[in-house]
Amino acid sequence: NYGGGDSAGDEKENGADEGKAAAQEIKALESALIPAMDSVMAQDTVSFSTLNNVNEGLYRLDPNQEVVPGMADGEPEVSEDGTVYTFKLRDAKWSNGDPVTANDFVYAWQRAIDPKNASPYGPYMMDGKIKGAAEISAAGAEKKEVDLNTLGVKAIDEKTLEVTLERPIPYFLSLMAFPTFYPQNQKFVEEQGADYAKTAENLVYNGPFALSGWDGSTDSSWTYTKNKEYWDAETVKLEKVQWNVLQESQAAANAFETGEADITPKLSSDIVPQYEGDERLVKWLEPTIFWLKMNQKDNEALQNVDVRKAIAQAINKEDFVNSVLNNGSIVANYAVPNEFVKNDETGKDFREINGNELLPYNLDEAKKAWEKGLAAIGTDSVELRYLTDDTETAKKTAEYIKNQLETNLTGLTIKVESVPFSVRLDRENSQDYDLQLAGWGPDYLDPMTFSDLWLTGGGNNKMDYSNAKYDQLVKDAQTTLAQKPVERYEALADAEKILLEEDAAIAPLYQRSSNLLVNDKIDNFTYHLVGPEYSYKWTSVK
Amino acid sequence: MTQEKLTKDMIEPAHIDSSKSEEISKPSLNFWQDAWLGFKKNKAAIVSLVVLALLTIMALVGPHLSGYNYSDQNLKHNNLPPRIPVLENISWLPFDGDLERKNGDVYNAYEQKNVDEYYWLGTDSLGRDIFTRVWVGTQVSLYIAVLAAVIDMVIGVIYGAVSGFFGGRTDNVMQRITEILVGIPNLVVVILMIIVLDPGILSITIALTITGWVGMARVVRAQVMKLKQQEYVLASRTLGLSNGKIIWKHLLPNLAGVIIINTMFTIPNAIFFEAFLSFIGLGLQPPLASLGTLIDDGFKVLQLYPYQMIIPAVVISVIMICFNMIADGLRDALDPKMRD
Amino acid sequence: MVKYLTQRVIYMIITLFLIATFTFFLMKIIPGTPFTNASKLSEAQLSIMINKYGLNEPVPVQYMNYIVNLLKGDLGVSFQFDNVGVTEILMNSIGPSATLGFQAILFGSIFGIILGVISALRQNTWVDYGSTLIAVLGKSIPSFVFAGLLQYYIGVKLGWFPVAFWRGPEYSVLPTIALAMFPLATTARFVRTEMVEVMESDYITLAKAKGASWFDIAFKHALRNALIPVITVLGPLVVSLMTGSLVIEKIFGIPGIGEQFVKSITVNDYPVIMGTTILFAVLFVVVILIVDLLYGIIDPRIRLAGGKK
Amino acid sequence: MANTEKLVEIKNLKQYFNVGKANEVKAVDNISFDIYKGETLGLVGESGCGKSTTGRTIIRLYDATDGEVIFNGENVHGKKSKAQLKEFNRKMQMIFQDPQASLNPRMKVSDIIAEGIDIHGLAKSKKERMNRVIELLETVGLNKEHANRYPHEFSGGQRQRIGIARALAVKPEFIIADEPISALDVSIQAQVVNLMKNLQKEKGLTYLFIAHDLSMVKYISDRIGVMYFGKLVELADADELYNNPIHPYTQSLLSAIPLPDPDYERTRVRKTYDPSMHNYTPDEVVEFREVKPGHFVMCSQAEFEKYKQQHS
Amino acid sequence: MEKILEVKDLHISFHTYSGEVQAIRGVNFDLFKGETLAIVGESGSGKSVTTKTIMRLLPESNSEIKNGEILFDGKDLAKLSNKAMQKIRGKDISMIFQDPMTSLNPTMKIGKQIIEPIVKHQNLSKAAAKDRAIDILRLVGIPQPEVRFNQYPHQFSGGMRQRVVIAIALACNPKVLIADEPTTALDVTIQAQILELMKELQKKIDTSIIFITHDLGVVANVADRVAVMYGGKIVEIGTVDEVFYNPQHPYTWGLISSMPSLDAEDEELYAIPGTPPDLLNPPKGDAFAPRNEYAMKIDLEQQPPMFKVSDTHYAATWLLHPDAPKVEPPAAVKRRQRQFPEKKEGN
Ligand SMILES: Nc1ncnc2c1ncn2[C@@H]1O[C@H](COP(=O)(O)OP(=O)(O)OP(=O)(O)O)[C@@H](O)[C@H]1O
Ligand SMILES: Nc1ncnc2c1ncn2[C@@H]1O[C@H](COP(=O)(O)OP(=O)(O)OP(=O)(O)O)[C@@H](O)[C@H]1O
Ligand SMILES: [Mg+2]
Ligand SMILES: [Mg+2]
Repeated sequence: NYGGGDSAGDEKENGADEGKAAAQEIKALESALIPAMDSVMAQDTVSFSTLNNVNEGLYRLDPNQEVVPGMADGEPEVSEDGTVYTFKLRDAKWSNGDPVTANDFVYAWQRAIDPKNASPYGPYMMDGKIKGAAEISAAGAEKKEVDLNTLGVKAIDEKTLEVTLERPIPYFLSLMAFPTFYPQNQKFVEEQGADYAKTAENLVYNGPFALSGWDGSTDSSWTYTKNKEYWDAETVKLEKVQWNVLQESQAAANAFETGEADITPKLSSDIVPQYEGDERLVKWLEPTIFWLKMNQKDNEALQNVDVRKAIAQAINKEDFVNSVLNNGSIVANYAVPNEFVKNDETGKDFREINGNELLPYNLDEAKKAWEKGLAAIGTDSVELRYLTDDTETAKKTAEYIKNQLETNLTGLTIKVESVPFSVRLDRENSQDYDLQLAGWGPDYLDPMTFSDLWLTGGGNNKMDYSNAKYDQLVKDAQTTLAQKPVERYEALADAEKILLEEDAAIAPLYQRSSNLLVNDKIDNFTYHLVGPEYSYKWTSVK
Repeated sequence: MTQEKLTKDMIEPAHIDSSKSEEISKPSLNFWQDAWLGFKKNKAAIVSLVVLALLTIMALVGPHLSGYNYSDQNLKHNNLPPRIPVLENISWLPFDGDLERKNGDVYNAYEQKNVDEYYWLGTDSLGRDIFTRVWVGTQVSLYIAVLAAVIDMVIGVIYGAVSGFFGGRTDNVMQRITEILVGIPNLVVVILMIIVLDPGILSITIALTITGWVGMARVVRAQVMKLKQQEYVLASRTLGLSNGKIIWKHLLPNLAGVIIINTMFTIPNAIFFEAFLSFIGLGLQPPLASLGTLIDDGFKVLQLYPYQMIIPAVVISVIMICFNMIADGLRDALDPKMRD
Repeated sequence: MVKYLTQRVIYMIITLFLIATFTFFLMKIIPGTPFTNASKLSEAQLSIMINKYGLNEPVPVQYMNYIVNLLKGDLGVSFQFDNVGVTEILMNSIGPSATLGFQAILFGSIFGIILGVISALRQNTWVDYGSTLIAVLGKSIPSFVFAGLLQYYIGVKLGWFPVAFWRGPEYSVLPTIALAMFPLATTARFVRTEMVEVMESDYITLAKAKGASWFDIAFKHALRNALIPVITVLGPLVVSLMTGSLVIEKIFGIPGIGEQFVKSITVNDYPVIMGTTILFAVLFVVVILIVDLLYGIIDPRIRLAGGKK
Repeated sequence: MANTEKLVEIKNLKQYFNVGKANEVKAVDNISFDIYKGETLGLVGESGCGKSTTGRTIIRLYDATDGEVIFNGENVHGKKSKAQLKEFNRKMQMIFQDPQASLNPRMKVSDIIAEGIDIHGLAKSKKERMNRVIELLETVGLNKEHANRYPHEFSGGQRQRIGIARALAVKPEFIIADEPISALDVSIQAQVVNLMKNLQKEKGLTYLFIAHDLSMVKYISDRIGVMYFGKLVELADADELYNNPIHPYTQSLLSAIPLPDPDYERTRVRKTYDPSMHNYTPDEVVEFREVKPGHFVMCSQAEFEKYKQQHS
Repeated sequence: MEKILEVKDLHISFHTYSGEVQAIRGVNFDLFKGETLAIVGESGSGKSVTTKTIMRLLPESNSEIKNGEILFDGKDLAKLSNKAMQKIRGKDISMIFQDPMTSLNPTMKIGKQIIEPIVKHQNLSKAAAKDRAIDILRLVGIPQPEVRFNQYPHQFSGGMRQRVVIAIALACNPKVLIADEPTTALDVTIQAQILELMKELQKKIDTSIIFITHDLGVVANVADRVAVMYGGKIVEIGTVDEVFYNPQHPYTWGLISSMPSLDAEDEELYAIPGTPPDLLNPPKGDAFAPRNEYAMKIDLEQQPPMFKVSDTHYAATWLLHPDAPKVEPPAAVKRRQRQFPEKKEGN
């Protein structure tokens, strides 16, 4: 009844025996269980990350965040209009010895879009992108019969895969690194039937590692063992990665201190200052931005652009990231993250177009705008509800922002409502909030994942923001400019300017930094900015 | 046996007033005077009462003493350890503003941040004065304690008393109801309340009201079932006293001891239940604090800034110890038999 | 006896049924969908998912379906975990929680009893005050504080026991101690109060008159008579400890049911909420029954036939 | 015993506990007797024979399983309005066995005594109430100093007097005294018995005096009933019962009383009673029969004949 | 006759919140082998405290033996260590308590409770102890002792329970048996059985018994000698005949007069007026003086010594002083005294 006892015990002995030879074994911690190992059903970071290490799609991200071939053999052939991709597959095998074929992709993708399976990510990733996907979903919603073969994916032969897109998608290859698009071994899946992906034994792997010792979604420990069948097995150094779940950051740090873990999960910001200046603290900037959404629905004050500007400019973000968060997060005066995407053509970061000062902290401006705004709506006091999560950081942020806004903008009262995540989502959907602290992380490597949030009536708008100019610019980027990278970026940058400088639709606060502890004996620890979080393919023990 | 002589006056009959011998030589006092006299004999209880009174006074005036407001943030001064004038020079006292790093280095946080002000009990991560916040928190926690006690005493006692007194089917139904109340997960109920109610004292009150009293009801019920067979209860019945009055006049006073002691078990639960409610957003509005939430927050940075948890923990412990001592004293004092 | 038990079981079933019913409907009122990335999903996809989990039916119909399945012993399939039956989740996660809770209760009550007995025998001495202090602190300081301190000082600084995980008995030492503080404090307080009273009763004097040693008197004669109130309070406590303590499980990385349950509520994983609630409720009514049966074993005067009155 | 007016008639009274269950107890099993105005009827019998239950059923603390109790011509257990019930509660009172247990330890003596006064609104003002309390205290031989104290501050005898004062407070006609002296020290028993006797003389009270100590009962009672296992087995004038006990159980009871006389004790022979000695056949009717005028015995027809012969 | 126990000038106090309660204020008596000494007296007069002191069962926390010796077997029990006392309790001296309902541990089987002292003091094996326990149960008249052995106290009637308590007390054939109101809670028929049983057993093992009661009827039945206690002192001691037929102390007079006699006279019972002395502030003179209608001035001033009435009969009242005036005892006493000379001759 004590999980994972044997494997851990074994490992200790091995480690002791081999001693100097630098056993290629590490112990790592996760912050949560693995809910799903069926790539079609996965929807959370732990599952995605695990899938990424034990399986492989057409492409994968490398330590430099570049898209490199995985199952695909080099670059695909792309049709003139950019909507048909033809991939050649390399000779690769599943861990049971079966070859990886084009059909494995077709099978997996069809499963992902099949309404019967109700994959949580399939339609999200495919609708509007892969040809036929949206139609299948729509039919499924109405409980009509669907023909999965209408999905734009075909196996031309054993090793050739043809994908037809709805429209040209500049970032399409990076999508192919996403686990929803991984292949599945049809024969194996069908053999397993309902048991598929239930435990490590009910899975086959085509990635750098194979999963072992995982008894299912309630198991809190598991192991990656090197996959001998992996096409690039030479590159893979690690023999074993032993995983355990430990959610509390302080506990994880404690386990790290005693050597029970070589890698911790991302640490909460309270813990980070303990390791200030410690080499073992690995820090990077995530492409995740936190902002205040200002709901204009039925709210006279927030409909006023000056009021919104006042709010956006009245918060001292510098102090906030340095003193409150104190974990390497940076001030965000923008709506598309820094160090996120580069223009393929120019090699320049998207942020270089607009810079970092779109809607900065400016107390004078804020006060002026506030006066103006209040005058316009003819009142001298405003009360706003501030909706936020019930996490530690969210609450501390709320306290800070409430204090800033109330001190800096006379007559403003903020009522903080911190609620559980699902309640917040619900209230967002029903637009039952005034201000809301929300964050957004990308699913693929393109500014569009941030820009299309604010389209009129967009699924994620949920604050009644609407600007025709903005909509037009984003639409252009999606369609006419799809194959003109430079102009496309410029259009999106212009849209961002409208969003922030002109309309102050949202008040960006900070771009989050990730921090975790990595034992200094570990080389090439690899994290990613989108999709799965970590890759151990290149990691090794010094 | 040597016998001395008895003189004449020695053998005169003594005058005895037989009515006098019926008297008891104690002065006559009313119930409360009696109770107070009994209570006063209990030194621990008196000391606790004084301490608790001081804490209550501090809870009221404390927030105005340091010159800082409980919600004022000063990020430049955040996470400062305690520093108190004069005491800072006594090296073994932890009031010199020194902090220890993980690697064992000791540094003075005030010097490092160039702060001249004194924060007697330090500051938190938003640079708020902990001295002020602790007393504000004490206010809230004392309120919670009193509230929990009242709920326990009102609902729990009445429910338990009625269930135990009437027995039979009434009891059966009432016991099932409490079982169901306990069986429905608290969290589900509380989350539902978040939707209906605004967070704050009222929500806390209601949340506590829903299940806070079940333990007390059980204890009281058991006790009432024992007491209701007592002859003094029967005696009142033969006089025609109504059931309600029997419970009120006869049973409740005799339950005082159990009630008081059991309340002491409820109070800490309530104080941390409030912290839990605050955590999921049904409790206090953020800049407000309670000792429970202060401990919760302090716990997060225990290794870095231990004082942020230790200070409220000490206050809450002192309060609880005082409550328990007073409760023990009160129980004895309210029991006429224990007074002499 | 048989009649009594039958009657009790019938009541238990009614109670369980009502708990399940209330919880079901209350749970349905909680806002939000069980789909964690709902904000990213299109209408079409949402309705596909809603159909799959049968959430499109009116709530009373869902309820009927649930109850029918429940009677068949089917607790449904989790929403947050792919393709995992609720029964499986419960079976896997109750183990560590129950082991831990059991150890904590055992440890807590044994030490609580010892502490309580000693302070009752040494009434109003420093031993007594000391144990009262421990008891009050044990109740006033939340278990996560003990957990954090134990993990840091015993686990990290002294290295006596592993700081976290669940791999063998030595891993359960620290969480057990942290969790045991509460039952320890409770037991100590109750045992003391009762023992003081019991020690004044005639049969203790008689035992003394027989020449029994203080140890025999305390543990053979007095203790059993002092246990009734203790088990009354420990009963429900057993359930809450066995069914997991969220924070302790979190801090020590124990794959227990407490964390599972809280998570399932926050993400609206209806089948898991219901399954766990029913499991807790069953444990609860069973423990109450066991406590009642224990009364009869501890004190033979309390006989079952009249048990209800 | 001058008066022959019946105050209480008990007819075929039955009080069973746990009816229909395995542990059914026939605590009182079909007993009938009358109590006359102004008399003291003693009720004796071994512990657990149902004396208290009889008393408590008469005063409606229990609902009778069967039979009736008629008080002043009205059925006690019949349906009653609130006012009627109150009136009944006023007229019939009870003194309890254990003076410690029958006084609420948290109430002052004045409040204990005044409880009945309050319930029945017998005092119009605070002052009148207090005067009544003092008067009652004096009636039972205590003084007003005692009003402000708690029960535990009294000796056993004094406590029992408080119990009596409480019963007297509502000016009852009939008092059931359930072993009022058993818990008391001998020297105090005398105080209480004297007090009860005096009160009876002064106020014309009627008593049902329950005890298991025959010597005190004989001293205070006009007539005595003997109970055995829920049944009344003999009822007669006190002297008559003492001098001519007929039922073998009564004889055994009497023979067991130790007297404060060493000589007598050295020679006393105890008789034992074994219920099987009657050898009743199943078809024999065992009922209460008047063997001598006013002397009733539970017996069969055959025994009746025999007793009649022996005792006339 | 052989003295088995000598109590000399015993003073015992309790320390309470209100002050020092001088519960025993100079008690002297001897106990002879094979005799039954009855102690009578009012509630609170110190009967139980005296005997509990012999067993050293007073609460250690607040009681104090201020003075005195309790000689048993050449040892002074008042000064023995607790460990040493444990060896004597239950073996040489054992005790029966008043209330059979509460004296037995309700959660322990009868058998175990009887075996306990046997195993402890006689070093018998469990099996042998069990045989012995069943023998004793049979001896005290419990039917089917083998079955009863495994039952709990609540399955026994009051009378049977008291027999069990007696069985426990007799388990190790004690030299001294102290019975503190062993029959007060029982009704007369059962009381009679118990008394007979005790007398029978005493004959068999020649135990000395101290029998506490306030029922003079019981005293008359069981006692060889009687000690009358009042206010923490023995005020009269003598053979049963001397105390019953020729009482000397006014308190004894009061006791005797307050008993109703069965040959009914419809006069008011005699009741001793007043309340017992406050032992917190014991009176300077005779503790009984305030309630004594025969009290003289000296009674209020000075405590009377023990006056000798006969070799076996002593009483502590100034009335026995040669200088004291002769007083008329109450009628009931006079009646008894009338019988006394004959008795003397009879003996
Ligand atoms: N509430 C009750 N439930 C069940 N049985 C009861 C109840 N009250 C009394 N009895 C039983 O009824 C019988 C008669 O009891 P009762 O108290 O009337 O006896 P008693 O003659 O007054 O005895 P005592 O002299 O000991 O007071 C006893 O066997 C008793 O156990
Ligand atoms: N533990 C104690 N603490 C304080 N006072 C005590 C204690 N035990 C006995 N006393 C006091 O000592 C005195 C003698 O008590 P004791 O029990 O010997 O009386 P008793 O003669 O046995 O009376 P009863 O006939 O009621 O048993 C009483 O005044 C009593 O209050
Ligand atoms: Mg009775
Ligand atoms: Mg005594």
